[in-house]
Amino acid sequence: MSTKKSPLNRLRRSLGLDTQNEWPSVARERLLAYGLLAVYVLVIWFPIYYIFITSIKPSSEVLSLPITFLPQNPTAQNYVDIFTNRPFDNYTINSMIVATTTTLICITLGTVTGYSFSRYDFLGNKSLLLSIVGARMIPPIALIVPFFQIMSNPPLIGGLTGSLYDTRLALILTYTFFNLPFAVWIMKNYFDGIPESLDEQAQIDGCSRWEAFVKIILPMAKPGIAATAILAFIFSWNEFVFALVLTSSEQAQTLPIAVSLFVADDFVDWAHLAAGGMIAALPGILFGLFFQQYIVSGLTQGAVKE
Amino acid sequence: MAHVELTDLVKEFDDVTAVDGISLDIPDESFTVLVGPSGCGKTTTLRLIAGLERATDGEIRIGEDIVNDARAYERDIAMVFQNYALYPHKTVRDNMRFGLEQHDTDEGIITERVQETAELLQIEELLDRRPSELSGGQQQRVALGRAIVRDPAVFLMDEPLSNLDAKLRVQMRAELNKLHEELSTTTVYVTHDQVEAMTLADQIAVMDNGQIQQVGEPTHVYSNPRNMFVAGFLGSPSMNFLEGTLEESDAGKFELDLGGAIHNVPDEFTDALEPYLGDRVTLGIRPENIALNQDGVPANVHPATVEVVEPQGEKTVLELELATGQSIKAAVDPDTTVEMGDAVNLRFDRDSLQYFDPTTGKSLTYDTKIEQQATI
Amino acid sequence: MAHVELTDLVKEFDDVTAVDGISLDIPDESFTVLVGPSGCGKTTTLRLIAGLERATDGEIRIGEDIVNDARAYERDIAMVFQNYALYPHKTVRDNMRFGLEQHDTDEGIITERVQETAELLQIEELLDRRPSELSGGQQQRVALGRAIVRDPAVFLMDEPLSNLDAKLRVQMRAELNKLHEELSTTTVYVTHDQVEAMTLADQIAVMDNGQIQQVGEPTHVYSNPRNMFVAGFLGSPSMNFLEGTLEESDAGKFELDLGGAIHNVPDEFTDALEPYLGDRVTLGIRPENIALNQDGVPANVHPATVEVVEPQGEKTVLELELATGQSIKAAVDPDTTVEMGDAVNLRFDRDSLQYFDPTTGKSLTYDTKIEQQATI
Amino acid sequence: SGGSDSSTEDGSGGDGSDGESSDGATTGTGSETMADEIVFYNAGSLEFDPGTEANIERFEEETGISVEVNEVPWSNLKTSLTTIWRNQDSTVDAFNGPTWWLADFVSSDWLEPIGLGDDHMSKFPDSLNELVQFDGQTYMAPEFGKWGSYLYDQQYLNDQGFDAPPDTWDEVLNQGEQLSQGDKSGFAFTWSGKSVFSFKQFLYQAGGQLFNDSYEPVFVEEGKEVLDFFNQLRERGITPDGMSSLGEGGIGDNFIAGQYATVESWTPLGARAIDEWDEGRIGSAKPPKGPESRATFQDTNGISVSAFSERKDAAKEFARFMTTRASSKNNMLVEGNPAVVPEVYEDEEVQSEYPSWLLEDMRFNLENAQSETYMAQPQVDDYLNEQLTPALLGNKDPEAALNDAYNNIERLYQDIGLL
Amino acid sequence: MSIEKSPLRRKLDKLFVPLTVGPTLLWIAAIIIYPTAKLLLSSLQFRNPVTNEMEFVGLRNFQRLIFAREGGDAALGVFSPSFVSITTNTVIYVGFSVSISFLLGLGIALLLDKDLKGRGWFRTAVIVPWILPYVMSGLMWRWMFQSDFGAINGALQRLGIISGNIPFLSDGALAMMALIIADVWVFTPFIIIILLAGLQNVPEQLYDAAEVDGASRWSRFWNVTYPFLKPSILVALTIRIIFDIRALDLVWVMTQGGPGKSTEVWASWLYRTAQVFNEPGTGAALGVVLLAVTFAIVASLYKIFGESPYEA
Ligand SMILES: Nc1ncnc2c1ncn2[C@@H]1O[C@H](COP(=O)(O)OP(=O)(O)OP(=O)(O)O)[C@@H](O)[C@H]1O
Ligand SMILES: Nc1ncnc2c1ncn2[C@@H]1O[C@H](COP(=O)(O)OP(=O)(O)OP(=O)(O)O)[C@@H](O)[C@H]1O
Ligand SMILES: [Mg+2]
Ligand SMILES: [Mg+2]
Repeated sequence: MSTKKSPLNRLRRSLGLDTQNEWPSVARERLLAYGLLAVYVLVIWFPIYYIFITSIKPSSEVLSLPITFLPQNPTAQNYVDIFTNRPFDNYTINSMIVATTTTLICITLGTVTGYSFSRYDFLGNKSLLLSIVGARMIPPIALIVPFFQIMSNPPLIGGLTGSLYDTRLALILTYTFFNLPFAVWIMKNYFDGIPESLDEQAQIDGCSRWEAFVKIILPMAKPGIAATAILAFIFSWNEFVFALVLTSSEQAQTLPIAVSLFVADDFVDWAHLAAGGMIAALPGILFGLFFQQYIVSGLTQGAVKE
Repeated sequence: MAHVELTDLVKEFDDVTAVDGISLDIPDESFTVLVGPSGCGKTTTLRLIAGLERATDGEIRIGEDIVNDARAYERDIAMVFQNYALYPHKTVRDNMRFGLEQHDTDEGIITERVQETAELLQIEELLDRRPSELSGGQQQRVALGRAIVRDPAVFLMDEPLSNLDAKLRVQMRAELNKLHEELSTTTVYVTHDQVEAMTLADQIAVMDNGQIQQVGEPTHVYSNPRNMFVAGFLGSPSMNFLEGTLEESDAGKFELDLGGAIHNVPDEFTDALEPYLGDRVTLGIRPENIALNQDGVPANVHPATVEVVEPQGEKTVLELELATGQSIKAAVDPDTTVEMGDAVNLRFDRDSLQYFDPTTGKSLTYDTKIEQQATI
Repeated sequence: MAHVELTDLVKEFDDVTAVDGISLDIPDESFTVLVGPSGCGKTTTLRLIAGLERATDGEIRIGEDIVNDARAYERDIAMVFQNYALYPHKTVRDNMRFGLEQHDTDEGIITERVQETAELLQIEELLDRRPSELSGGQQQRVALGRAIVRDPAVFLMDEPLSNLDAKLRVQMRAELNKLHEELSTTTVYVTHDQVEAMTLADQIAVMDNGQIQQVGEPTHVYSNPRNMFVAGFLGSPSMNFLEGTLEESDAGKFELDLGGAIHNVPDEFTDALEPYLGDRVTLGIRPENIALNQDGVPANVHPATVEVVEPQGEKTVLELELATGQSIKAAVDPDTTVEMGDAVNLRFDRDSLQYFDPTTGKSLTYDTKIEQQATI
Repeated sequence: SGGSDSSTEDGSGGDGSDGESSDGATTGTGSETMADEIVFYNAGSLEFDPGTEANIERFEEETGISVEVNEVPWSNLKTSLTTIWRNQDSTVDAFNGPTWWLADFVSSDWLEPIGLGDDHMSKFPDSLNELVQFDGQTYMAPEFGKWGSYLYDQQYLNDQGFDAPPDTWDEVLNQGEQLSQGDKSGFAFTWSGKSVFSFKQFLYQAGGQLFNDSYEPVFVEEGKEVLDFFNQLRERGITPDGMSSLGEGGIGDNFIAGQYATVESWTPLGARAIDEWDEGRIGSAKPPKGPESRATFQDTNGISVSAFSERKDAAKEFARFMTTRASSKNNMLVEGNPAVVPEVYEDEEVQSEYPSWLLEDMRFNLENAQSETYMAQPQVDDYLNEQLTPALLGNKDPEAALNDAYNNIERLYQDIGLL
Repeated sequence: MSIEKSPLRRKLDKLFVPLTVGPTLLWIAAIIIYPTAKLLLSSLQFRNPVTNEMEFVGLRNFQRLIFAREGGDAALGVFSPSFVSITTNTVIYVGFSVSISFLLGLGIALLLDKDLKGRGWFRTAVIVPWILPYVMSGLMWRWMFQSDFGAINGALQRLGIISGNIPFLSDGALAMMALIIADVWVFTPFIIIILLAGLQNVPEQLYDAAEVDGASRWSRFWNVTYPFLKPSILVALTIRIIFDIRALDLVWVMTQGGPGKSTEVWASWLYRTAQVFNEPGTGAALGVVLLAVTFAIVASLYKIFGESPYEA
């Protein structure tokens, strides 16, 4: 029995290879899962790989046949070009500010509102939720013109700010509007899965609704918040059409616009587009990694599992 | 510390009336135990007091105030939930600390109290685990610890020891007793354990069907049930009921014709039972008040046959068949050497006899017995 | 129906050894009860038998097969979980149906069995509710129903009656008993209720700290504990232990010097205790084996003072202080009229005396008693 | 080409060597009342418009008016402008776009007549002037040409025994068959979702037209001939599989990669091929002669001024400046876009930069290009595209396709009250 | 002493619902009312390009959009041919993309829910396609599907599967397939994320109960995982479908609805009509139709997946 506690066993156990304490089928499945995931990741990363090698090929190699899957003359020139010729730093900052602010607003409002919808029966609860989500069902493309109008001549704050056209604020307001309903809805569904008895215990422990929410329920909702945050972030990060009509210069234009500028009417500059694309992708990937931590920590703490 | 008063309290769920107009006075510093069959509304009553459910009707008073509208967190109570409701993402320690932190307790005091309580409950070593890594009994002790670590106005405990083994349970019961003696916090306690109810309670309230059947000191209620429900509910094995027709013997004594056997009613009950002459009346006698009198001595002795012998350690329970065909249980000394099929004589302890109206279930002799006890 | 055999079974969690090498033979058709203090590994043992945990070491045999590698759904067992684990999204009826459906039972049979079981457990009216609308005890009965509705090779029940009131519990216990008599399904049952253990078990296994301390027939184990742990664990209030030095009297009799009082050791134990002459030895005596002998009769009588009187309904527990200053509990008839402060004489029933080695806890007289019982 | 290029051009432009009297004359008079900044919407990144970029620099230097260039992705510029103008917003002062957007914008009252007199406009060919004028007002100043040109792989043609590219439709078919061997295709078009543009120039070559003067669609008869010609190209394997390709990014790149013998392509592919290929490999040609003519489709980028602009004077001055002969020449030198002013082709600098045969063909295209302006141009083009693509890919009977397009367009015009 | 009487805390607590729901409602209401009204109004108007006037036309926009005109293509019945073909395209596009990505996403989510070392890395790796700007992804796929220099033809040739080039984006059916592949590639991570979060809500003990009940893996999935996953499936499918019905970026960047109209979907059609054709009325009418369709789909999804496991 003492051998069970040997360092070797500990190691095996921590690697998930401990077939002694665990079902052989589970271990087999784990191997299979590794295999499947590896294949899946390879497949979905192939396009990213291809765009990456395109970005480090000189233009002449990009357009020569037969095509190469390993760059023959790797170069960083494309990257140098896009930073010297194009304000990619501005675009990146714009994207980060717009997406982060939108995300923060959405998860803040989305969580509190979602929680109320999950826990309390207030007047017209269900139909209210339905209309919030319904607001989001209007196809945004159909709202382009009125949105432009609102942003260039904001009805409530217009006197203070003047036109919001070509500002990051316009994008933030718009994106928040588009994301908030989903944030509310996702969080409502998530809170539905957390037993109400924990709210009750928190009240018994002396928590007001606010405190119970902030101190007990919120920490358990981390995975849901992370999912919502990612959703809001990605939406704002990727949005193209509204960014197109609500902004016009590098003071507010975001990365999707920047990338699409490599496409001329009759010409696509693939090499530089690929480099620009990689740059546009990078902060997003980093952000994903960052929030990924939250999902993982939410999971490993077994947060919500009873 | 506070006095709790429930008046005509009602709680209806969609189509169930869980609490159906109960009035109960829970004196300051008292230890009140709620007992009753499964589903009778005990938990709901606690939840109403806690402020987790809103009363459909009636009034709840804690101390001076009507608290119907106060939310749970405003009521300064601590509660042990039947299903524990531990915070799954917090360690045992943090589960216990949380309530104190909420009440702005000093860090030093928190640490000290948590440590003390953990020792009391024998869970010191578990303090850094999460609930999912605990056994059922350990979880229950954490739930208990989370309540008693605090110093609230009222403790509400819903079967807090149900998942503990007998030994630990006795210890915990003793600790709760001690705790209550020290702090004298008003406590409402739900249990289905007779012994817990008897030993802990200042007063016991027996519930059935959302209503309170009887309230009083535990031994008093045990010995003087107001009706057959209470009589049958308390005690294990429960009271034997034998139905018969009340008749007057030639000697002017009352007797119960059990259909094949005659039971003599003690004289002191003659007045109380007089109106029921000729009617059906139920005799109640607890198993432990039945003695095996194999030597065959005087009155109220009933011959019976042993059907089942069930040794339970500290006692042995016999299932017997009376000559009338009725079945009856007796609890006897574990040394008693009887076997299945043995013919025995049963003697009913005459001080422990109870008589009931079989249709309403009401005790016919309650008042007489109370009077008697008062005069002694 | 199947015979279950555990051999040197070990289960380790990250840093806890929950089951530490137990070997247990559970005969076909037997009703084996596991008891032991909270956290001793009972649930884990059941989960190992069920196939919900994989054994770290050792062997599990069900019927002819070594099932270590078989998953729960391959083992044909039914289990009642300590925390119910009802499917919250299914009605009570569907919760009960589910296991049968999984075993491709005929629709007609399913309906019938569910109905029967629900009646047995008195939950017919709840069949269409969801678990969240049930009281704790109702949920527990559903959990029980979900298991007994099936006809598996083995039943595993983890404190299935812990949330029921005494009366219902007695009924349910009787039903389980009847069920077992009818079906004779091998059953492993965890309980912390003495009476349940005693009345249901063919054999009882007492666990502590992940290990089995003693296995045997319940009354046998109760009367002949192998060690102080078992002796102290079974019985409520638990056995009194009095430590003293074993000496030989002038008359050649053995006696235990309790430090101020002398206890005479019955002659039949002389052989067994001989090696311990001069050593510390612990005397064990159960509270119910202590009689109040106020009239003052012969040997092994110890004067004591009543400290606490605790009426528990069917009996009254006294806490007494011996002349030696040691504290001791006695369970006496509820009629006994003693009061705090009363001086009484205690008589220990000589047939019920036990002697232990206070350091190892081992019973010194176990073998002697077994021999004696065999010769009778 | 970089800054030094444009600055030398600046010098020569300032010399007034092209002798345009209006150039530079208005600058002085307007400058007091004129705004010192304008917002200019450019389709796509200026990086791919070095000619325009160089001219803007010159403009800023010479007038002191700064130009805030907002770059809008090409395929979405029209969306941006439409949104802005539908809200009557003054954000945009001027933009740069193709002539074929004009009809819509003008009919929506979104454009300001730029008021450039004959002085300025007369240097452009009449056909071009017609495109930018409505009711006698000029709404756009032509900046540079983007029409199709015909390029071929001289070396490959020689190898195959041809010393000249096909000159007529028949030759395209006959030579094409021989030129299509192995990986090579004999002939390829730029057809990325714009089959209508290719269609139009062949329609003109066949002597047809989309509309007559009373807005009636009249393309069906000649259209059939065009489609018949295309079909033969496809069936004989002369064009690559899946004729609708990926625009210049596909056709041009493939051409340079040696996939095609001859292409019809948007400029400036010629300039690119000169850079990338060995001396003398690239050849150019006039459009093949159809039943009627050698027309190509007139697509010109120009500069317009927003009707909602609050800085119209400066914007108009910008439009004027960007379309002077000097600017036109500069654009051609810097970027290789065909100039829209015929005289530029005679300029020495231009002639020294580009081979004379290329210049000759470009000029020929400028002068023989045809176009039409018509109402609801995007819808009409969409109706045509919708039908032409399947017909071109061989998925729909050409006649049925043309008739469907005809019916749809006719109904559209009925709906909006033109018919 | 027993009853706490901090008035502020009490007041704040009473205001919990208004304070938590209010800002969101206000935000949404403030910004939605005008555009919605405008949308509805526009759908009843028609801008005549000749007179440049907005005319009130009642429901004619809808009629023109959906129904065939007199003398239209009889084979297609009463519906307008373009409406039918674009609707078909949309159904194919959304149907295939959503179902493929859902099944794939569910599978990957279940794999990632396992207790694997390094699953954090896998999670990130799997999410990345979704993080790239759609425009860039669309262009990337266009580049991948390019018939001569595209990686896909290149790779297939390298592997000897094909000899010539497949003109992916020039053939109607292939272009639709390419779009679907790109769409699945981009949006599967979204499904994965939502379902992964949802899997956290499945109480572990129920798996135990089901195993003991003899439930096979499949049955455990349906009886335990699925009911608890339903709210997440609802979210995932709803958002996914709503997004896809109106998906514009990928389509616009990759094919612009072409070749011909073979990849034209509602979203690109709406964009084209409203923004390119400058026909706000028809665009708005299409928007309203889309809204109605979306509502119908969401309502039916709600019917199927809307019940939370704890609800009565
Ligand atoms: N998943 C787990 N991870 C770590 N430790 C565990 C886990 N499950 C149980 N344990 C520990 O293993 C020991 C045995 O637990 P088990 O649940 O078997 O106890 P038990 O005898 O059923 O107790 P109880 O009567 O309180 O239910 C306990 O100390 C418990 O804390
Ligand atoms: N949320 C609810 N919705 C509907 N019925 C409910 C709800 N909660 C409880 N009930 C019903 O109300 C009655 C009283 O329930 P309660 O939980 O108070 O019983 P209890 O006395 O605590 O029983 P137990 O001893 O079994 O825990 C029961 O019949 C129960 O089924
Ligand atoms: Mg309860
Ligand atoms: Mg347990």
